[in-house]
Amino acid sequence: MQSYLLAKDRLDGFVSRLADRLTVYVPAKGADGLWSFVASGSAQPPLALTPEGGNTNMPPKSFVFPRTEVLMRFDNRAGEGGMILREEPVPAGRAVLLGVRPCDAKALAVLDGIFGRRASGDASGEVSGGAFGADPYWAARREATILCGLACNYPCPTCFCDQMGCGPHHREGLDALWTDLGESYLVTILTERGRELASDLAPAAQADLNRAESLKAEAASLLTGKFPMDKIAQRGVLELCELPLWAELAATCLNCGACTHVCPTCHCFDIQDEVKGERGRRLRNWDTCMSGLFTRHASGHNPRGDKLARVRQRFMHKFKYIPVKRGEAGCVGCGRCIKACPVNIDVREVVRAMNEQAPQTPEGAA
Amino acid sequence: MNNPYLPYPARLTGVREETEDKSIRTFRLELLDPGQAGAFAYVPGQFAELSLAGVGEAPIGIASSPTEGQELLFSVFRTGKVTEALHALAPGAVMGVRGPLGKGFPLGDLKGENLVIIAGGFAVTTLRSAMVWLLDPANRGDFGEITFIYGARTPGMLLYREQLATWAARADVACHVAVDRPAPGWDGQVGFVPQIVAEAAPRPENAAALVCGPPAMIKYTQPVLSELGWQDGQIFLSLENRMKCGIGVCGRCNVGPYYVCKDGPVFTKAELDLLPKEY
Amino acid sequence: MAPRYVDLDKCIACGECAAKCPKRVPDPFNAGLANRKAAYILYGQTVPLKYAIDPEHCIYLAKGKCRACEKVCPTGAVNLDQTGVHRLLQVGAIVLAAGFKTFDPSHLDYLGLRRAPDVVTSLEYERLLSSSGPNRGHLKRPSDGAEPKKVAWIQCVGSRSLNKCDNAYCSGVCCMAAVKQALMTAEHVKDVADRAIYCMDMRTHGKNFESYYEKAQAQGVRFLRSRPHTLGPGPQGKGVRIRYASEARRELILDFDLAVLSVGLEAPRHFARLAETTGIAVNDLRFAAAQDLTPVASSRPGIYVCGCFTGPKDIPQSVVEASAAACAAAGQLVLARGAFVPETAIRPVIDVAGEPPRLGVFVCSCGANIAGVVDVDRVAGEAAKLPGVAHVENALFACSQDFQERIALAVREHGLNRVVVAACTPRTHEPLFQETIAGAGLNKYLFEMANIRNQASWVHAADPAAATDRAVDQVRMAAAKAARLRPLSEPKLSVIPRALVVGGGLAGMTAALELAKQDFTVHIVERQAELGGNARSLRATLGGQDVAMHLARLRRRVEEEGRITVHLGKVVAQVEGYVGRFATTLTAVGGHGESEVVEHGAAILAVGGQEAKPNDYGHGKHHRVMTHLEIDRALRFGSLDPYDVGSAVFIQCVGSREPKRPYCSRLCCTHTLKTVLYLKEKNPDLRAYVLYRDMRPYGERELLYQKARELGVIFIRFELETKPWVVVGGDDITVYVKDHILGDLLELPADILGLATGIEPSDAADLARMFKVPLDADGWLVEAHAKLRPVDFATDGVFMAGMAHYPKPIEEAVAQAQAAAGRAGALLAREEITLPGLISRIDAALCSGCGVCLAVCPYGAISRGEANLAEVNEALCKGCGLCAACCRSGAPSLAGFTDADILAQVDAMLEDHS
Amino acid sequence: MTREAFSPRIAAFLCSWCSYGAADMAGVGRMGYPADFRVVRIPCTGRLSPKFILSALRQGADGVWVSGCHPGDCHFISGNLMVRRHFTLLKNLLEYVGVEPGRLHFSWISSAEADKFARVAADVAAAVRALGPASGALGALIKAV
Amino acid sequence: MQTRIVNIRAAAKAALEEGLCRVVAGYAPGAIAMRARPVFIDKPEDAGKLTWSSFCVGNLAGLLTQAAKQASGRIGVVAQGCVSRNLVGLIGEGRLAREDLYVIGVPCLGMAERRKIEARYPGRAIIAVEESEEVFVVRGKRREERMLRRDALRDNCYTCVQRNPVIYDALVAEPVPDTGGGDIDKVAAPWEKHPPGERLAAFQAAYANCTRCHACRDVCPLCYCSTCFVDESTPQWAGKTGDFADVATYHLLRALHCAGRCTDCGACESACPQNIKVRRLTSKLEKDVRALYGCQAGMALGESPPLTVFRPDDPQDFIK
Repeated sequence: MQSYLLAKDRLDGFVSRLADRLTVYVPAKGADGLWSFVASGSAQPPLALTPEGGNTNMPPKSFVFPRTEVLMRFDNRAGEGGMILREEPVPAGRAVLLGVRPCDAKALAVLDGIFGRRASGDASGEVSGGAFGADPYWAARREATILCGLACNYPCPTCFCDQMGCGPHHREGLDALWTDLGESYLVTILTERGRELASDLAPAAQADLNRAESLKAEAASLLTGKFPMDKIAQRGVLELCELPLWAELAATCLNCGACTHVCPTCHCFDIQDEVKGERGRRLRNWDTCMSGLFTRHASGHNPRGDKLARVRQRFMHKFKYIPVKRGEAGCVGCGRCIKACPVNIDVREVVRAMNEQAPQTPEGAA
Repeated sequence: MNNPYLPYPARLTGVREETEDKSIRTFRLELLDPGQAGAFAYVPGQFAELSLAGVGEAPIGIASSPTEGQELLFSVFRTGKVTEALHALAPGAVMGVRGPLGKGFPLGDLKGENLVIIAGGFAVTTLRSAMVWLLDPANRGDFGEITFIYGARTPGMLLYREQLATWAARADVACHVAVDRPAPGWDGQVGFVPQIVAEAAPRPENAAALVCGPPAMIKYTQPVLSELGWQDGQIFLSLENRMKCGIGVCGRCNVGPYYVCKDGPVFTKAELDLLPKEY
Repeated sequence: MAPRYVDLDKCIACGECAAKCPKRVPDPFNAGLANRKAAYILYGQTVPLKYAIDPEHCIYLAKGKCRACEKVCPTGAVNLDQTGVHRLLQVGAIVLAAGFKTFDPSHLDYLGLRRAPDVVTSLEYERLLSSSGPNRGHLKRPSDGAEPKKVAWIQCVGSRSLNKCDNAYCSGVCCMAAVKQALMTAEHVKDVADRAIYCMDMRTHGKNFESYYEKAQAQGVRFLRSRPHTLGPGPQGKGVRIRYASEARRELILDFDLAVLSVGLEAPRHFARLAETTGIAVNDLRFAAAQDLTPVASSRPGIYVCGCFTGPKDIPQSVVEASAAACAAAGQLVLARGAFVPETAIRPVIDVAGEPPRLGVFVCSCGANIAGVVDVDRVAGEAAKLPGVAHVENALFACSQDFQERIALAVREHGLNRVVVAACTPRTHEPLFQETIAGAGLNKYLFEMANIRNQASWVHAADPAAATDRAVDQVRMAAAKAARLRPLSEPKLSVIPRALVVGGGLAGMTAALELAKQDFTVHIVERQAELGGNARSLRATLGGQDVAMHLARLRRRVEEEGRITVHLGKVVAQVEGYVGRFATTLTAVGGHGESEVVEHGAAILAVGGQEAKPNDYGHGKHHRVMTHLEIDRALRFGSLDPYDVGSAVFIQCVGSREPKRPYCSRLCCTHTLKTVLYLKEKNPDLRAYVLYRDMRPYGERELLYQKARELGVIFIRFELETKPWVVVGGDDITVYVKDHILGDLLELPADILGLATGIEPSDAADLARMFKVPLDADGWLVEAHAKLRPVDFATDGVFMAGMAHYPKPIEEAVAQAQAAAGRAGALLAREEITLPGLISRIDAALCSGCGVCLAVCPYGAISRGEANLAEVNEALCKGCGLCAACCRSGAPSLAGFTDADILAQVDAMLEDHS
Repeated sequence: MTREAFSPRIAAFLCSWCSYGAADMAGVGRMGYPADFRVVRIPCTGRLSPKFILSALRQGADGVWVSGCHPGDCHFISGNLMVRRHFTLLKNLLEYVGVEPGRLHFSWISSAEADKFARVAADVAAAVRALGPASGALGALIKAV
Repeated sequence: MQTRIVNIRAAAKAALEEGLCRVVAGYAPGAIAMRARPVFIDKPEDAGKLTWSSFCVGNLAGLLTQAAKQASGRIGVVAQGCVSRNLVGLIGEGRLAREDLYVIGVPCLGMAERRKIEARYPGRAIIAVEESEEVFVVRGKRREERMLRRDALRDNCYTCVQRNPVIYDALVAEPVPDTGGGDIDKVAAPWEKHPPGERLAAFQAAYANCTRCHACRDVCPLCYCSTCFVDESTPQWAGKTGDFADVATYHLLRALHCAGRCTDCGACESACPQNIKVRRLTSKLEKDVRALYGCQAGMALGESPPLTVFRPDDPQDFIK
């Protein structure tokens, strides 16, 4: 593992040199006051990789898993009763995201497992998935996107990454981790393709490394209020499903998609055809388990027909089902959903209750 | 790399009206690419996404058996946009098939056992596949007694009537086909599936049951089987969640820790009993 | 019957005959202002839309040469050898509705009709304004084609004058016609400079007429109280110069760009012969004679008369009388009812449920009408490529009889379950093709038309390629919709052959008796303790018939009629059900006592109105300040003796035509005239004054006005701003009024002061709500259409009669009662009614019960049902689709025009457009 | 596409009782007007939810024309009056977000006014032609597939 | 503010004790600063959980219809001016019944826009915000700042026309001046000032970040359709994508569906995780409704929504 140093006043130059080779996205503040990743050319210099409020408003998930993605195109006009299907090529250009927070990188690593890319982050690694192999669209975009992380020195009140097997200086899923040392960034290379970004940087000194270590410890110490989650693993699916908590949440949950849309690990999608005349396309769109339509059958039958089942699904999926399947939670503790929820449902409280809440007392019991 | 979202083009070689209410049609499909047709290896109980460009996809259980050759059979109940469009297709039309998907009945693991196949209404489709596979000379010897119990509302609502007749004529199948409401000319059994199961009283020893049918049938058949001494691990059921991607990613068919499309659709009753009733 | 020279069964109204006909003829429909051909249709919306040959002008029929029309007719419909036929019809009753003609003022030199080109009659002006008229709605004056900016109307041309035209009566309709034309002129002429109406009185006495008159005044239309004495050409022979005397007797001259003579209505000469042939009496005015209390009965039993055949009247009253005459005839024919109703055959029906669409598309060439412009082969070729299309066929004439058989055959041979015909317009031909496919066993709603003639080939002849593109698209749209169509049923509803009449006044009783005559049972519910209503106070009808006697006779007949049940002292408390099947609960006034439920198929609301109580002019302060009814009662019971009256003063429009009660009560002027004449007849020395704003004795009532003036009654006009005032001191009544012409203040001592107070509606708010019928701002019941459906409500099965609709004299109330009975009877005579298939239904799964549909439905057809969700009453729904348009969640769907149906067409029209 | 070669596609929603009849009558009178219209017959303008107008624009219609009975003459009493408010708000809203006023047209044309029909049709076509294809200025609102 | 909290608790407690209602819908303190969360209280002893702050920016009227459906009995609800107007609207639309409501009315001082406060202190975590009638006290890790209420109000609250509840059974503070003071007609439709050719770009820019999470719809008390048009698949009015054509269709049609019914409560803007000014469309429509038909939603019981009625002389200049 090698580390380099980049003085902050040289950041703009570094980025613009990088931008000669590939598209660079950096966090920037928009007219609406929100931070988001924008192409470096359209960001106002001097660049500042640290968004106010700790992180970008939306996770960088959409760079790998866009809101709307074409899977194929078809043309029914050609040929007798024929159907021409054309696989949609994934855009080829490579990009680097500069300033990705460790939680968001970890989220992509979690999704790698679900979409079928090997979680190690090594691009040359094998892929695994269903009988058909990995999701080719995910894989291709993931392949083309280099992630340079920016360690969190000042976690927010809504952050609980340490709770979720992550942390302010966590490295999983990243190709390089940058640490803000005040006047300069410490650039720690984590993968081969991370290395090519640092070719013209000066190596870091041990003092810098030490400084980063102490910042890491300091950041970790700022995250307080860790809570136990062990019982969730021990409790059965049905026991968890029957906790009184879900009815409490369902009373005020709006079943909107705010939490799932801002979530770096939510990945459910819908496949839809769009057609005009004989031509059309098949695409996938972000979907949300909060929507009643998500599971509704054409017949009208709905396996999760009420709010309770739907609000429960989101938390059970993240904190029970994915852990059962993959050995890690489907949440990275970024805290976005806490801020986004219009009725202020706090995922931490939910998880705590999943862990601690006593089962529903049967009707009539004391 | 193989793109799992891209359907195989297939030609519709036959369409058959199955029921008197015209709600179910059986489609016979032939994959256009011989290579893909050869690679389409499936077992009874698996499903495929039938894909109509511009309309969408519908997950449908495969009704044919791999022992029948490369043509695929799908019996489709008309209930939504895609199935409606499917029903409007005439032989010769070209459409898409994506599959085989999911895990079928674990017939390989059940060799040497007696099998009871219980079907209600139009859920008989994948059980047809299982029956044809089991009765194939290559496989029949691997299994013990085979009991086939199938009920529908009326005689006109029974699927695969010719096939049922050949099964009934065989000595190596105990065939019980019944209807809830008889019609003139019906000389078979009358009664609901749970009743017929109770009358047939299949023995649980060294046996497995494959059960597909409407929720009410499943609900009332289970106590009958329990009464007869069947264990939940011996009973195999097939779920019908709204499967979209078919490869365990999109999340719609998630029930408990399972993705029905990938981990199912066939589950034992024992497995299902540990899940919320979100199917 | 005169020959038409065109076979009605063969004519497809393609218009080729007219196009080729070499003979141009002045078009009478356009008042001779434009030409048509000798082969012609009367006007564009003629029903049936079939051509005819005018034998007076046809070159062949006149000179024996030509036959061009016969040669070009693509269907062989022209038959110039047709001859007239005599037919003998045996009938049980006759209705004469021979109409009127307009007065021809061309012989009245002073009106300048032939001397000044820019003087036109009101009928000619009507055509000039019409978008289907000679100038296609561009207003041009005849002299030079310039747009007139200053237009004058001269009222009472051919009316209210014995000297000039022998028509002493008022034609009743011309004032409103002039106001309408004045308002419409501004719609045609952007910078209109002057609109002046020369009138004696403005007679806007109909329902909602007064507000229209006010609107005209507000828009600056001038109303000049004068009858011009000379109209002549303006400078350079253009425009019109009008000489007239002002109200203050000053001679004035005004120039206009155009002048319109508001010509009156009169009986044509041939009425005399018709009357003679039919053996009915005519009156002094040369119209058919009828009595006030039997307004549609001619002098000969079994022959009924209606409309302007009995005297000038407006559209609503004509329509009322038409229904009344039908009612009277129906009463006479009751024993033969149903005798000629044809049996309908039962047809086999193909069940298409669950079938994927199999469309047949039939592309019509309409001879050369379509194929001459549109490439019909391309249309057919493109149609064949459309999804679901199983069969495509071209037709020379899709509407021909043999092609109907082709369609039926194709349905059978190709197993078609939807049919699209690309041809002319569904407005005329949809029923034919629907009948064809129904004959072939398909539900008639599995049909759709693409209009590629009227809306493609005929209008895009200049660009055949574009016309073809449009035709291809319209067919694609029709096919997209057709593929979605579902069979629809037309539910049948059995009818309870019983009527409920609410209100036991003259109108209510008359209606009930008419229905009883037609053998229906009737329940009358009357709030008061006895029958009779306002008529109990009235003395005599316009024509002098004794009201009291008539009333007594009516009451006796009602009481003796076994089919009529009378509920006195009762009111309607609740109404359930709908057309054909109402269940109405009656309770005693005040709600106490037992209630009773009457089941009935129709209801007639005849709850009347009453004389308004005046609160000024000293009423209540002096016993001789009296309303009309008070005077009538006093005269009847002898408490007022005309010989004791030296001076009688009447004030008109008491409380009427004022902001609080803005309408004209229609009958008070006549009532005053009748009273004053009665007084004058009894006591010729009596001095009588009538203070008025406009005297409105319309129609033959004008004769009373004339007679009153002859007898020396003094009429003094006042304006709303200068109303008279009354001083009551001791025994004396003194009326002060400012003479409008002289400007002097007149002091009129009065022994009696008659106040014409107008009529107010009964409070019908609850009743209207229960029967789901509307009330207007003044409290009158609102008819389904002011002109064409004057006794119907928009709500089926409910009708109105009498003064609850609007103030009216007895003869009109009787006619309206008969009309309502006629309309109700036509409904009750049916064992069942067939409801239309194209109605709305609510998908309960989508409905959230917000109530928008309930609020917007014009028919009150939607109510809250189970779980508070919306429910459509199919008996009330008319299929407008407002509910579907206004619902946010798409719960209502209008069969044949569902969201998906319309969207399918939108998508289809744009699918190849980027 | 050049302005000259541009033949717009205009969705015309015509009330069956009046304007559709006027269109038929325009045919009877052989009154020519541009062939840019594709007519959807509706039972009443009251049936026409703003959704259809938006849908037409979404699908790339260059213009939309809605025509019904004159106020007071609605076959269904008040369908046109009730829906008039919807049309008003829709038209204002669409203009507010940048849809040119010339794309959207409303008229009251009775079945007797064939001439008015032809005249308004010509006006509507001219207005839409002057604006050019909707795929130009309004491309963002058009659903691309 | 403290008076309001105390009185809300007291009113709720009394109502529950006296059986005036079965449950009270109100707000509890949020889990983090500048948030409040809706809560249903059904025991008098829990009334102390209720609170009130300028961050109660949702709209309880919407949650209420769901609660009203689930159980019988009277429901209490804490409502300021706009929310009470929504209650009136929902009563008119048959979603609620006046007799089934116990309205604890709150004269409103205007609600806070947390993003304006955050923007004032960029890069600094805000731990808590306390408030008085005039001032917000913003507490960070190390320091405390004061910000005037009038600088931190939500946009809609500046131009509020009804700050006091229009219906209530108990009032928890003295009525306040009835309007927010601004002129809504001046700011309701900002794009009207743009030349026509630039409006579409403004529209596009405003909604560019919409991900179609539909929070604006789901928080809106007017949006209670069992299936929203945007989720309808047959027929499909809007695609499911994030393409602007679909985003635009969603927002335009939703706004039209709210026309004449919207009380400008601002919940949609507060709920949007992308800070989209969702009111751009709805407030334009309400402006037109006011100007053309003289209506404002929910001001009095028994009024017909303007799109369910008409006047014969309604403006129609645009109709040929």
